[in-house]
Amino acid sequence: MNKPLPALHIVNKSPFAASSLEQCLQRLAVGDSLLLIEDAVYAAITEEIWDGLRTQPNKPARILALSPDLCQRGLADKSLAEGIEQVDYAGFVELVTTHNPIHSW
Amino acid sequence: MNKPLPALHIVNKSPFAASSLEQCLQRLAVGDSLLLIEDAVYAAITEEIWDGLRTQPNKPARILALSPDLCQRGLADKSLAEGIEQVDYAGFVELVTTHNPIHSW
Amino acid sequence: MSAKRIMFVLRNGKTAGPSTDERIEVAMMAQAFDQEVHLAYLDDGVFTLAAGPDDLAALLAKIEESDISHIWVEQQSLAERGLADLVLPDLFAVLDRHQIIELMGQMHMVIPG
Amino acid sequence: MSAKRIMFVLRNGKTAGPSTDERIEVAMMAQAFDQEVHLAYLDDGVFTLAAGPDDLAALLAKIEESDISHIWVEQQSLAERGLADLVLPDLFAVLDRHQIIELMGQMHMVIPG
Amino acid sequence: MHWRPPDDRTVRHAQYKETALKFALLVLKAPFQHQASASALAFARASLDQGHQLVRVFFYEEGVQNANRLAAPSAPDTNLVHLWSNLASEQGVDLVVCASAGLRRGLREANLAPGFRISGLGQLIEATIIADRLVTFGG
Amino acid sequence: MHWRPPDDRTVRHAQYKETALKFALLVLKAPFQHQASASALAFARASLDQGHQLVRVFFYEEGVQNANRLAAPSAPDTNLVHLWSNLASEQGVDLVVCASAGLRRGLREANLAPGFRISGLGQLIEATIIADRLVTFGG
Repeated sequence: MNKPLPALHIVNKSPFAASSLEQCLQRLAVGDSLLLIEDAVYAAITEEIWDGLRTQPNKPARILALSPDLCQRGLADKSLAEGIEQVDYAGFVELVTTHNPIHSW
Repeated sequence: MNKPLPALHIVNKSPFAASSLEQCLQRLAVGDSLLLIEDAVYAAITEEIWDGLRTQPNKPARILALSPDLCQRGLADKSLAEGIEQVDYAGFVELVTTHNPIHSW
Repeated sequence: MSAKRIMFVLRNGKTAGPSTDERIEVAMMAQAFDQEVHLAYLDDGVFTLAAGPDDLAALLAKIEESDISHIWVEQQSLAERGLADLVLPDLFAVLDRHQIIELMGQMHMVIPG
Repeated sequence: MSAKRIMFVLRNGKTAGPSTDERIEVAMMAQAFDQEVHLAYLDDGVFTLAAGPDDLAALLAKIEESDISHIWVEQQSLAERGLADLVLPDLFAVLDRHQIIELMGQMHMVIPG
Repeated sequence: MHWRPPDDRTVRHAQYKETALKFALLVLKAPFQHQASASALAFARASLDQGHQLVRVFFYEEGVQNANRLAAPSAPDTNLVHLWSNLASEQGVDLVVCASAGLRRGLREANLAPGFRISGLGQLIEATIIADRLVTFGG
Repeated sequence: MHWRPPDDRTVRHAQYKETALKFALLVLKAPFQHQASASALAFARASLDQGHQLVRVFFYEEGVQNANRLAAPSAPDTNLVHLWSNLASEQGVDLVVCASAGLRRGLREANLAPGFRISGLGQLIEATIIADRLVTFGG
């Protein structure tokens, strides 16, 4: 437990309406993960959003989208952008236990 | 008075945080004007924000920034991007009388 | 007094939640006052039309009940969000951006959403 | 129990208004509880540091009164907003983005602003 | 489909100048949440100063919090609830809070600040019909 | 300057499993304004379901509106004020509303929903000190 845990970054705003996803991606450390909730799940179904990721210094170790929020938006059947996993609230809690700090953007 | 008036578009969000300025600029009709208030005045002091304007189909007839909001943000002495005028609340009211509809983004 | 043309511009996703209902309530009320009501779905507003058949049916029922008949969806907003192939009820007309701009210029009032 | 390192990340402009004060109040309270408090000004948060000498003096007085001593301002955020030449009190250290990232990774808690 | 002024524009109250217009304002954000409430108030004062008529200020969505009598910020001169009440008492401006939006957020007659009244959404539409311009703050 | 667990992590309440952590939640948005309140509630329930300990849910800024007893949405099953109260009565979760943020927004003891209590900002810091994780909703 002396090794620091990676951070979990939580984004909740649509990438089409707000800059917070982009601004979050610019501040990732190696090994950090990214969780998309609420309107940020719109990013999960949009491949082009992630094109810019190649120019970021650090890629997230994992990118996850909260499945109940995808579902609520009628996006449950949509294919997610490459490499993005779905996670439910139990998985969200699990992510919080394995990361620290939890950084909401 | 049978001639329709041009619209006044009001943007109140920072161009660094939100997409509303960009989305507004994509929906201007010929002769429409743009008023920047609250955090949108940050756009008025940033020349680069307006570079993209050349690619938009229609440029605003006038671009104005609300001076009390510039002032409140310590930006009163900053030089504004080319072609942007300052206007106070009296001028804001005047703009509303000479435009319609008034479209808040 | 003749009816006014009032456009409700719906540009937000779902996080704002119940507010979406509040915007539709205003539009329904305007229609009840015999105004010429237009709904325009732009930007993230088009995502709310993709929120599953049940949600869309509920929205459609409200709209039909209130006799709102001018409902516009911007094609470019759909395309940018990967929703170009979204199947919408007949009442929803997909318009090009320049058509939306033209319509907006003909309104007496525009109310943001 | 040893002190926690808590970073308050201030990323918003002024429209949110009094909320800016509410975020600083939390930081001051954390310092009063003898935690290791860090303030990080990123993104539009740096605009609040440009809000004139009076506002900055008032902020500085609060910070000094509360003994908060770790105050970081991201250089890239300043530069992107044309504020690279902003003169800041000595208490404010301008850091490169990679230094900010490194610091964030050392926190126990991060509270957004 | 060209823009036409509403038919009643020729009928004007004596106190307003010849070129005066009728404005309606819509406020959608809470006073502590956002600058929108302060912007709307400054616009309201400036429009009256120029001799325009303020038909109504309608508070909807989070904007209903502007009418909360119990709100007590530390600095009274920035208390927007008081400042709106003052506008109503000094200038007779009609400040209307949406009943259903208020009910959802706990705004009742019991905690309504002076100068505000609670009424239906129809009051917004009515103001929109009467007014020459509608300006929305906090959209 | 490496991350260390707080010293009290080895002391745990008997009802929690061995790997259980202590969570503190911070809610910053009003229930009608934003999904943040619903997200926080779902996270709170899921964390308890997994045997973690919820030290405290702290309501700050616009989040204080979650404790407004007078809020009455049309659909009761989406009434987040009730749903938070239920969480407190069923699971004994400590729901604390910031006194000063509440005062600014008109939230008083008189209109406080069951299961919430009003206290100082120190309660957030205390929770932060005790907890292994702080998760913020509506930032």
